[in-house]
Amino acid sequence: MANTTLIGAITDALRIALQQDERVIILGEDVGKNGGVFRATEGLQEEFGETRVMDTPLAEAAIIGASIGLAVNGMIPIAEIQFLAFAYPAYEQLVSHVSRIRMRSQGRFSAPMVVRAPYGGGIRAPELHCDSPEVIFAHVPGLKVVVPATPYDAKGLLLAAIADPDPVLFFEPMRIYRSFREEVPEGYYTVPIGKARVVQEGTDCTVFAWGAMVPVALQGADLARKQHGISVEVIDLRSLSPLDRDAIRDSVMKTGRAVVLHEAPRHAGFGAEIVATINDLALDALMAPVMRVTGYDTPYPLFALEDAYMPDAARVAEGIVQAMNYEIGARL
Amino acid sequence: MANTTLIGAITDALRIALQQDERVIILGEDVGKNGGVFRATEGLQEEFGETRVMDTPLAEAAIIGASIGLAVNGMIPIAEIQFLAFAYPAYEQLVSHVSRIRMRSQGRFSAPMVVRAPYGGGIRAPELHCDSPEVIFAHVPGLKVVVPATPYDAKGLLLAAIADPDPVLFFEPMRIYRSFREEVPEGYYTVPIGKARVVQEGTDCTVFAWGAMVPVALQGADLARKQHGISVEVIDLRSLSPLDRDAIRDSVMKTGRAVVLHEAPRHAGFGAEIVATINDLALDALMAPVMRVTGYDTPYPLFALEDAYMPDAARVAEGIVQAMNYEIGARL
Amino acid sequence: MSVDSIRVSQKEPQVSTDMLQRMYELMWMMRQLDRRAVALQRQGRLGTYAPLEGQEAAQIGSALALRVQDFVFPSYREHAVAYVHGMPLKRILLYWNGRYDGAMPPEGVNLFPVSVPIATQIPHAAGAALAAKLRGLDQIAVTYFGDGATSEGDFHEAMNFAAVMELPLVFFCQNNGYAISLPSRKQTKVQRIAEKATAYGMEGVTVDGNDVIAVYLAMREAVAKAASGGGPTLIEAVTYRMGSHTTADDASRYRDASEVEMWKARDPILRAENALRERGAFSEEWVTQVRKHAEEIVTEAILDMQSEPPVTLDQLFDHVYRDMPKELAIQKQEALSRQAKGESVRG
Amino acid sequence: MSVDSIRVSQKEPQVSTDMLQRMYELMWMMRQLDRRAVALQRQGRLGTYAPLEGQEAAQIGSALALRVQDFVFPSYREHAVAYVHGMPLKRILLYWNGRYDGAMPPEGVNLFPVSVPIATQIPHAAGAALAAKLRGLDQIAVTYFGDGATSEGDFHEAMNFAAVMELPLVFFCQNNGYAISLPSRKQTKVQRIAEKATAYGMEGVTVDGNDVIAVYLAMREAVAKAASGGGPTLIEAVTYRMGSHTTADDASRYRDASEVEMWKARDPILRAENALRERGAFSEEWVTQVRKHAEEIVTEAILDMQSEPPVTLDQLFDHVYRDMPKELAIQKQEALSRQAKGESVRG
Ligand SMILES: Cc1ncc(C[n+]2csc(CCOP(=O)(O)OP(=O)(O)O)c2C)c(N)n1
Ligand SMILES: Cc1ncc(C[n+]2csc(CCOP(=O)(O)OP(=O)(O)O)c2C)c(N)n1
Ligand SMILES: [Mg+2]
Ligand SMILES: [Mg+2]
Repeated sequence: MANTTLIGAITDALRIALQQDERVIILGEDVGKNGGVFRATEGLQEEFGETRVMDTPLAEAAIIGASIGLAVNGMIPIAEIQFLAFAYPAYEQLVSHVSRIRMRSQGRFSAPMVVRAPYGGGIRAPELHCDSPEVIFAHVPGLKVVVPATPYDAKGLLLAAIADPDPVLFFEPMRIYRSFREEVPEGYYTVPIGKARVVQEGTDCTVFAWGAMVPVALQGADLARKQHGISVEVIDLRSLSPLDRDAIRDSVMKTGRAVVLHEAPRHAGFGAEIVATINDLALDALMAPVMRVTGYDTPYPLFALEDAYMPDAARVAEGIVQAMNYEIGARL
Repeated sequence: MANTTLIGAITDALRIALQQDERVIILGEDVGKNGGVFRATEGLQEEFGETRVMDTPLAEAAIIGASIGLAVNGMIPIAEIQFLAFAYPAYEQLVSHVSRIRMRSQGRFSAPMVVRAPYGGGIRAPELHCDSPEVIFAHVPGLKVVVPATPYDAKGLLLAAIADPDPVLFFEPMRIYRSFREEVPEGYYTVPIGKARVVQEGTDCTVFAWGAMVPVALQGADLARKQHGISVEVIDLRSLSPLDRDAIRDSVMKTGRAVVLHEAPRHAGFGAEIVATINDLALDALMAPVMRVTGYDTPYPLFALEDAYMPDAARVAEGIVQAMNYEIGARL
Repeated sequence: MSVDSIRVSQKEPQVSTDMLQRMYELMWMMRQLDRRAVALQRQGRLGTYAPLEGQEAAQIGSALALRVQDFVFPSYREHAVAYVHGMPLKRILLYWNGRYDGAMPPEGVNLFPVSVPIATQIPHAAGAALAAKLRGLDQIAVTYFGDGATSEGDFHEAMNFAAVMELPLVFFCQNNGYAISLPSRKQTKVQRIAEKATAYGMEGVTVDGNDVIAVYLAMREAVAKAASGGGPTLIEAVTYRMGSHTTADDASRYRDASEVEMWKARDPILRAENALRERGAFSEEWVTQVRKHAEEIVTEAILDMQSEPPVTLDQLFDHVYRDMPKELAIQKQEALSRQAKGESVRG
Repeated sequence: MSVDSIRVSQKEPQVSTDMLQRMYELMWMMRQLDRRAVALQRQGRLGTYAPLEGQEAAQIGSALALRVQDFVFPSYREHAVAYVHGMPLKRILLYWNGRYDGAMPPEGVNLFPVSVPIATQIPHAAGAALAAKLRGLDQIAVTYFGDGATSEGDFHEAMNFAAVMELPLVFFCQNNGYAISLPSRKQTKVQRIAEKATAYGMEGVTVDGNDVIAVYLAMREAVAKAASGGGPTLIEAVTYRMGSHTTADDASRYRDASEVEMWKARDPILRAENALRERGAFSEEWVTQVRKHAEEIVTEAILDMQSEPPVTLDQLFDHVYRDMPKELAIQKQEALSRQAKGESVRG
């Protein structure tokens, strides 16, 4: 066991993957000597050489496009996009090719690859470094979208992503890269992709979150308990595609109330899919509308405004209380 | 009044806009001599000259990126993207710039522009011509997303989009470009952006649709009425951002049941936002889960499979019947 | 750099008569296929189709210079390249009938499926070439694209990657003068697409794309260079698309008949015929035989294509992921039961 | 094309001593601002900041050659360009403190907000130049970007647009040797970024970016050419970033101290000082005065920045659209009532 941060666990997973499988290579901007702008690949080029850990020119579409070629020709590329908001120029390659090559070729070709990208707000980063566009990737069939919220999960999910026969987008919540440490097993292990995690059990209301919003969910749950005696279940979805619909159903069937929490704008955000999943599978149990505690329907602002924009514990607690106080039929 | 198709109405609107305002220009691939691959700009270059209707090189990011520069420097560009699936390379420009320039500059600059793009399936088109990625645009604050379903609306909404002070994405359902005609007023008129349209009133269940799915919704409603005597309300949303949440609430408060219909894959599709809106505003009235009748969670297939993929009237009727037959509490 | 010189093959008699005859046969066969495909589309028996007539020399000359292990990343018009590299004609036709079999080369044929979004296949080739280099394979990658594709960002990014990483890669541009309706002079200000290589520190070569021997030799050289660690080359084959962009297009809207006539005189098949005649290797008997053979093969492919069994829903659901997610399995079940209820799947 | 020649300003005494003094003053002032900004960031009084030290000549020399009506599309490091073109220092600092005032030039200043995603501003400049051309304005567009930006598709697409449409546009590349940690030789295989112009049929010019006069003259020429219908130019100013990429970066991880030392000797301010000395226009009095003045202005800007009132929620909600959609108005109300309940907005 090692006591490590989320980003430390990522470096650990990358090292293990590079050691285990010659086909694995890392490519991206500044991943080599510089070890990545967050140091996720720190020391790896030195250890494995320039042909395993490659700095590329500044061109995201080519990084992803080349990764497809690498993957279909026998390699397992782990591409780093420096910040998720800089993946937009690669969206075409992800949607039109990465996600489709297996289906288009009916299994003749496939693109087992991982795209890692730090994302999300809350660290006073410069403009356009903080977007949370998970939903635009989760919507795309053929891709898997994974977001770890703990060091343990970060390592296990990343190793699972690298072993996955299909392309996995691995979004790293940079706000919690180093915000806490936890014991993580040495050596190889995986956490299955597509299974949610019950972070905390509760009976009155469920909060669904992922990534950097998981700690916020816990704080909000704590507030609600302390101030109002509400017993809150917190679920970390871990994977937005595939989505663990059973876990969502089971929890809401039990609690009857739910809050969805994310940083992205509300309108057509991933929260809507969770609401729709509850609608599909647990409507009868629902005693109040699912509350969406999210970013506002504005661009992620410059950082002087980010505290106002980002959902925090108070807003989570507010959502929980609203769900609890809701009177069925009151609006009819 | 002129009896015209949806695409005819678009050409009509473009001509009027070019006549009325010198700042309006059309740019895109093959929009000039060729009149666009669907002939939406037929005859316009001849009439207005090469400086008003401009063929560009084959580069979507530059078409949209240049449109921003045109707009902030005094023009009103109407950019055509040949098929919406080819807008992916321009996604970066749309999200990072088009949508944000007003906010980033706190109103000092703005980008009044229109992006027109045919989209959707059902016409045996080649691969990757048929995607329906509305949701990835509707999610972006600062953009408006409009989809006409009739010639009357196509003209009125497009003229409203051109007059709008903010960027409007105008998605044209190519399957119904020429599938029917309707009387459309000559001359200038607008249809307000952000207002849904009740296509057909009903009391038992509401079907929400847009674009080429509106006629399918009507057919499905018809089947449900004929086979089961169900009275179906059909609502054409017309605009996905802003969304007419009041219209959604009002209808579901009345009918108590709903079906959402779209071509895109279900997972995290725009249908989820409609379900979430009903959850937000009309949960108490809901007597059954909202049924999502959508494309499957697969890439839009090659056309030999498109009939199997595309929602049709039978599936709509099936969704309506499921909503009607649902017994509240049965799953508890 | 030989950017400004259009190579003339006659000076270099490095191609055997057998090879030239094979080139002729292939060109003839692909032209038959092409014309039949256009006709099939008109009859509603094929979907929208992108004809290659006029570009046979560029495609066949270049594809013949490849080794079987080389990895080809085509655009959507390279039916002749696909065939020469090992893709059955039937499958090529199936693709244009909206069937996945057409995007799936037989095992051992290193041919990526058609790329419809312009220029997007070019970075794939860079990746495949990088894999070949990293793995130490005796393999190069080749990507095909049009003049229009050179305006896209993906072309640029991949050219730069390949040059700076010195990848075993050939960029093969068929400059057929148009991107749908846009003539090359409105696409780019340079006279020759090959000049674009300069921006990347790459070698650029312009070749007469209607001269099958010239194309073959230029490609052979670029392949050898790439295979021996000499890095990438951009080859521009100057040619002309005789037909419309696709069967959904009407080229007469934007091209003068006189221009088309001029290019008819430069017909690649006629040019090969003349070369064979010069070598005394062209006879009426032989050509009758060639035509008959082509006719047979093409007809057989069309019949095969038409007798293909209907598609099944498996193709829609089974290869989205290797292991089908639960929700998708549920959707497949729903689709199957809908189908059982009477909805049919078009084949 | 003067691609391979680094222009040497000494041969062309076309700049008055007054102008040279002004250049010196501006360079000095911006260096003060830059150093103070780095210090402020260290003290936690400014967000992540991108220093320009070393690039003063490239920025100020080029910006001084612009006319007030010309439209500038910068990247994120062009603080000196912004200032010369009319952006108050206070606002430049406010941007790096996460404040929208910093992305909003005063009325009449044609300066687009900072573009953080690399190369994305380049197509904007093409559009603005096209607008100027269509409207018949006596205006050109100028876009600034780095060596790294030339690898992005957006650079390519915009270069091609500008060349083929013959737009009044100057592409100004500050080649400072690095894109964060990536040295130029791994970014591109060409020796000179200006060579890339060839691919577009555009003129490319390389200039010594640490020679303020050389930069000014090259830019003046390109501006005049663009303004008179001569089309676009790519200018490469060869320079060096003395500091780290941003305050979040540590350049010593990837750059040798010896390299930095070498460039110290080419310091643009020192070079201007020498040029002034040669003309006998540099005195200790004068320079003391210059320094004092710079100090005052910069200090005032910092104080102004610090005494700016807190941001309000209006800035978050009021300019997403011109007319606020109903749902957003509801969200604004919610946010206001949350704020009233005690949550504060960071300023
Ligand atoms: C990204 C993208 N934009 C637009 C299109 C529509 N389109 C299909 S072919 C074509 C022209 C391509 O021209 P060129 O690259 O010269 O190839 P050619 O058709 O001449 O072989 C266009 C614009 C597309 N398929 N992909
Ligand atoms: C599209 C995109 N990808 C990556 C980044 C992260 N990033 C910021 S600056 C930079 C390097 C830019 O180098 P260059 O263009 O040479 O400009 P310089 O910083 O040297 O002025 C990178 C990779 C970004 N901002 N945008
Ligand atoms: Mg072409
Ligand atoms: Mg640089």
